[in-house]
Amino acid sequence: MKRVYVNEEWCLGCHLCEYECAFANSGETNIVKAFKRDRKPIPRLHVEDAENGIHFAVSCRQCEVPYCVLGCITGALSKDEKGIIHIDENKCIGCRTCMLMCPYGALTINNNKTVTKCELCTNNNQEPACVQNCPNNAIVFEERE
Amino acid sequence: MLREGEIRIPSGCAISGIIDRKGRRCLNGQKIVDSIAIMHDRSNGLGGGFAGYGIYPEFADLYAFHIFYDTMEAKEACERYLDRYFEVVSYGIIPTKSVESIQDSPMIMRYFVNPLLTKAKTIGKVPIDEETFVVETVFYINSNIDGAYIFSNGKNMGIFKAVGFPEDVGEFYRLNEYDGYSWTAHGRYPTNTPGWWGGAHPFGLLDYSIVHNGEISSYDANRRYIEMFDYKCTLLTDTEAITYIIDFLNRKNGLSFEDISKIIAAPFWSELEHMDPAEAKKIKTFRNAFSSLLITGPFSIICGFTDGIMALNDRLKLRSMVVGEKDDIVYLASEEAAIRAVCQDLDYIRAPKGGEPIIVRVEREEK
Amino acid sequence: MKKKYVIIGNSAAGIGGVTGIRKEDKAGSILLISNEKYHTYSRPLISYWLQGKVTRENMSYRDDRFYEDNQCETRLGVAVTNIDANQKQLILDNGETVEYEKLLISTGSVPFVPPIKGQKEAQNCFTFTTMKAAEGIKAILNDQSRVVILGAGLIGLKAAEAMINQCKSLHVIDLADKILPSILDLETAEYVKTYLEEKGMVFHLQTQIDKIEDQKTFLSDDAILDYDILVLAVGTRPATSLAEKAELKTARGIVTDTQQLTSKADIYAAGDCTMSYDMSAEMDKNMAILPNAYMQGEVAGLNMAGKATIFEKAFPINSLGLLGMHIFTAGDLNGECKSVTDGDDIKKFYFKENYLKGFVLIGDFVRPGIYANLIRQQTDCSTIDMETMMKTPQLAAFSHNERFKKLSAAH
Amino acid sequence: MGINLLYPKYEVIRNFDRCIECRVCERQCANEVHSYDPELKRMVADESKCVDCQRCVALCPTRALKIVETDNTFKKNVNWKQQTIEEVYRQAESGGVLLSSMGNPQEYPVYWDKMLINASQVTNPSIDPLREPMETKVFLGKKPKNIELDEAGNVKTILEPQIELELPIMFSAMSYGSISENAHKALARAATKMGTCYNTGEGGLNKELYQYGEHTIVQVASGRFGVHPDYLMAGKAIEIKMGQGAKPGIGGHLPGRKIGEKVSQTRMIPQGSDAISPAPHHDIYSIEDLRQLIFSLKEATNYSKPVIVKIAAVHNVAAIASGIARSGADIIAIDGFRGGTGAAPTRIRDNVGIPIELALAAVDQRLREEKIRNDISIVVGGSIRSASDVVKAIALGADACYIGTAALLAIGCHLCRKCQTGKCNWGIATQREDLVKRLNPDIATKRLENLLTAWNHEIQEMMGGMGINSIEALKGNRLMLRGIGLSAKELEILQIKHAGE
Repeated sequence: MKRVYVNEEWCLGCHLCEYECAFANSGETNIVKAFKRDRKPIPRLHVEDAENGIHFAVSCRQCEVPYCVLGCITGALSKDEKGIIHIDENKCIGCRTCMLMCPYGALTINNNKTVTKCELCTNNNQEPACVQNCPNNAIVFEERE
Repeated sequence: MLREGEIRIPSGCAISGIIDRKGRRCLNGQKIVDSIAIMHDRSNGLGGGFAGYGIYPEFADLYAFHIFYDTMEAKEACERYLDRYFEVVSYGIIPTKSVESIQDSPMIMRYFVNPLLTKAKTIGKVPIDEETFVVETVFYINSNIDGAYIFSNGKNMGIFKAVGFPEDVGEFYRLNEYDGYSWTAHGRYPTNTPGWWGGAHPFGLLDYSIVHNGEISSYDANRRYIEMFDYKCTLLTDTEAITYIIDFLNRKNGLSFEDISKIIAAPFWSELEHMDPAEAKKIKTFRNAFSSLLITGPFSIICGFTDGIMALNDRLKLRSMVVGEKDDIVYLASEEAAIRAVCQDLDYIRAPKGGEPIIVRVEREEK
Repeated sequence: MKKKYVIIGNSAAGIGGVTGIRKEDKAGSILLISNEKYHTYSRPLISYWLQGKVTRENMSYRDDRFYEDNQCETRLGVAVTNIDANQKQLILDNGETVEYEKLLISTGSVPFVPPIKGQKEAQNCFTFTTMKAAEGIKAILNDQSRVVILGAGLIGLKAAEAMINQCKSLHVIDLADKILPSILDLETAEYVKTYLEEKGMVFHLQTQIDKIEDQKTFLSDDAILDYDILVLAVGTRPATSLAEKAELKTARGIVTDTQQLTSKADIYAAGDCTMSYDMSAEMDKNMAILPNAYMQGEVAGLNMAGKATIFEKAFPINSLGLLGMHIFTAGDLNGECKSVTDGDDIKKFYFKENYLKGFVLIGDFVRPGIYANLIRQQTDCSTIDMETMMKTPQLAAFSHNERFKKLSAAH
Repeated sequence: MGINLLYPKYEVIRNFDRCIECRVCERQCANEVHSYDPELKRMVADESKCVDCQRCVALCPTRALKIVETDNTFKKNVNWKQQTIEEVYRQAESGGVLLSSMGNPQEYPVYWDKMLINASQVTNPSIDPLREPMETKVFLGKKPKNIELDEAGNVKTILEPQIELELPIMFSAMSYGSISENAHKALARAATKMGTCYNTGEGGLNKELYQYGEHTIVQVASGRFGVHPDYLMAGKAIEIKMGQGAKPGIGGHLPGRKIGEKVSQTRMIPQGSDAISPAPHHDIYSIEDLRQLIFSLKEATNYSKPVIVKIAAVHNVAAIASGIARSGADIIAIDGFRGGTGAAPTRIRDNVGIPIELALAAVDQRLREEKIRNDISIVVGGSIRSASDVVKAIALGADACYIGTAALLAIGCHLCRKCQTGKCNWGIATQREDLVKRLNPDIATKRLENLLTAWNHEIQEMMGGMGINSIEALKGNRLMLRGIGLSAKELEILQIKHAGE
């Protein structure tokens, strides 16, 4: 399936992806408005900045064997036929078991205390915002074999 | 009003040509006149002309100079020059007939001459071949003797041209009194007025004569290139430039007319892929070495030369031209009508492809 | 009646079983039998329900169409009384007999009820592992309730959390010297205890109930506590009675191989009723933890449907929220301990040689799964920058190649 | 030292209604202009460091930023312009030669903009490039006097080595060191994809890039950096750099801090040591010396590579070109005074040399008059800014053009003209790893390909309009040009008629 992959070599650590992701999933139509809210929208991916100029973005890998889904105690997490892992906010109780299960640390707690994660922007029907807005092709959305 | 040489004048035209494959002097001048006449509307009365080959059998080995004189001074100066470097075997006024539509005729003389190379040598032009000497004489007279203009200088051939419609020009020069084995004709449609007699076509150099219809977009690229080889483009006309290019490639570089057509109307690069490698290499080399001799823009030309004729279209065929044949006589013209006018029952008639040369060479039967 | 697959139990492991089977075999008939009458629900959610954090609807572990979507026939509220392994058939308490080709036992666990004098006769005395129990409590719970809970383990404390703000008083009694004995060490247990005491819980540790008598509990330290609601949450035991009757090998739960196959052909077992190998403690135990239950169930299902699959990476893992405090624990808490404290947050890591065996995190941490994965993968910690890793969970601590495998290689 | 008399040249205008404190500007500014003030809880800027490279503006996700030139002015004085005064201040402070980079920004006439192109009407047809072939292939190199054929009519003549280009545009010399490895990679890949050449400049050639050799012109300059047999053999052609339009008569100087491990290997000089290219080649003090170098290079490559001689356009460029044409060179590259550079003394850049348009016109005409135009091809550079500049250059007589600045613009350069600082925020003119990685060669390559593709389309459109369907028919075709607002003298030099004539 098409997944988000990281080209660490080209990541500048500008963190634009985080802001564009948070905006894309904020439901707002204007990025400024989205971030001028009392509670800033939470990004679904996370850029790590390490020593000697290493940067890279981490988002859900949409695992074949998704420990988060297996471990979810409420059934809020599920994998659709395309292989994309979704979370149902209404069922999530924020117990964070999934966060403890995920090898990548790709799940985060949203402002509403439920868990949120990358759903490849299928929820706001577009090509993943992080990929679209990466200035240096450090994040790509493609089929890899 | 600026005349040719002082300004570049685009013009449309009619062209026509006839040749007998057997080289028999069976073609009367009237035939070519009738052919070009039918294309009256392709010219506007500002220039018409003809070239006939095999018309001077009695002086076949002498250069026939046709010269316009504006003044007596010009005539004297020119003849003085000729007397100095040539043996003038025969000369006289070219017989004409007054035609109402042809006005302001200059003095039109004809000289059959033999270059005196010994003399030439003495003036330091060593070593030099006869033809080069003749060419340089023509350039010298045309650019240095004001009012004198040599418009024909080949052997056993002659160019006849004037300001007027071609059919009138033919009548004016009484072409029905000449017979030859090959003729070309031109009717001119310059976009300015009035044409100048010297500016009419065909344009000749030695026994090459060119009639051309079109306006080539590569003109200045071609001109500035050819001028590096001692050609002086004094008229700024396409025809002049094309004539020099052909002289340069054929006489100076010894390339065949087939090869010349591959240079001035070169095949597209994309066509090379489908060619046999040797041929492709040849064309690639030509296009590289003679890149500035590629002629672009619309043209259809008929080039007359001793014992032959070549007709060629630009590679996109942006100008009309058809070829037909009947009993060893080949007809070429801008329009089919011009051929039908002089020959109804053709063996075939067709329109050559762009860049496809039609080359006819005379093969005489042994007597 | 004859079914290709029969599953006993309707919780995580059972549902895992159905999913596992259907991954391989879209057609084969499935029958799921449960002695509870409800649509599958998430047991851990009963405390949230009691607390009023979730509605009954939201408790369902899978959506309403789950059984239909998976063409899974159900017998809910029906108990299996006997397994005839030789005839390959089951006898149900409604008299029905069911033949099976493959059987999955996922009966889960049963609350352990200690032998206490007067317990049998005691009123308003509950366990806390089923919806039924939770409903019983909710029926009588009010702001005047005096609540006594026996057991300071996961179940006891989740029950306590659920009730603390809905009752008058709440006492927690445990024989052990610390709360959450199975997942915390003394220090962290103290820390959590203090926090919970601040929230109003009263703890009686190293204490037990000697006897219960007309809504009073008599403690071993001679204290007497009146109660309106008494919850016995001293722990659970694997529900192995059926298995034992069928003469399946059992120890601390039903014994299975790594493919969840029991000692008898075509009978599989998964979840809280089984004994499984804790890779972190490197020993067999009964790990009554939902994620494991589900994973074992799915593995069992796959094997039943003919796809050889192995489950081995089991280790205890708990994400526990108590009144706003977050506790992540995983693995085994023996071995060399390195701790990192940062403000109120506590991190404790337990190593054997270069291998992380377990940890306790107390605080609102992000990305704890990166640590858990070190246990799961048995990563040699000398190959990564463990110092920074312990400060903050991060992939940057791995080598470039490792990171490439994780984030950039075909996945 | 006392008062700083220099007021910051630019102002950072931040729209706080739009700023979301994402701090991208801060992370992306190598000049450390932006920073976040936790007490004010907002972004602040140190404008004295701003070079107006526009990186922050380009990356700001809310378009909250713009950089404007300060309107703080000194008292008006036509003679003593503000810049002039500031330069005096700067020199009074530093005691040094003023340095600048990229091309001459001063107000000299741009002759490209004073020439108009012809189109066909009525008397001959324009040609639609979408329907008809429109050829832009060119060959650079010596042309034979004539072509000999054997009896079979096949070609006997063996041509001198040629560079075959699919379009008349090449990337001009930019050394690895002055620009980044990624910039070089992109140029090499794009040149290969588009069937043209790029030029190593005098920085030598990184082994990784040998694979693009067929599309590489290797340069030999006065410093001889990175020159060895493999290097000479690796390229399609060899360019001897005698001069550069941005700094005629001046050598080059790559500061030691830009000589990292890879650069030092490629240049074959110690890490951290300044790379100094002398003003002249110390083995070329005359035209006959040049001839010797040309032939030793031809010898070294057994006459398999055309040799280019690159000179700056200076006053008697025509005579110099004629000399070069007779020196055995196959191609002459002329660099106009607007040509770019990684660093040049400001006074030189702004006052030395002549416009490429006039130099080209003079050289082409002179070589034709001397009948040696076919002995050498002409490549011109020094601010070719667009497809129409290319068309005009070819019509004036060039065989092909070099583009440098335009290529850099295509990959993000904003002409802030601070290359010499080595802190290029666009990852082009820098060797700092964190900055170099900002230029992803995959993106840059595509952008360069797009630029050449677009220009070639435009060239074809203009050719079609003129009724020309092959670029060679445009070469030296000055009738296709007319001057506008030019003096009789300028027209005479350009050898074109004035519009309306």
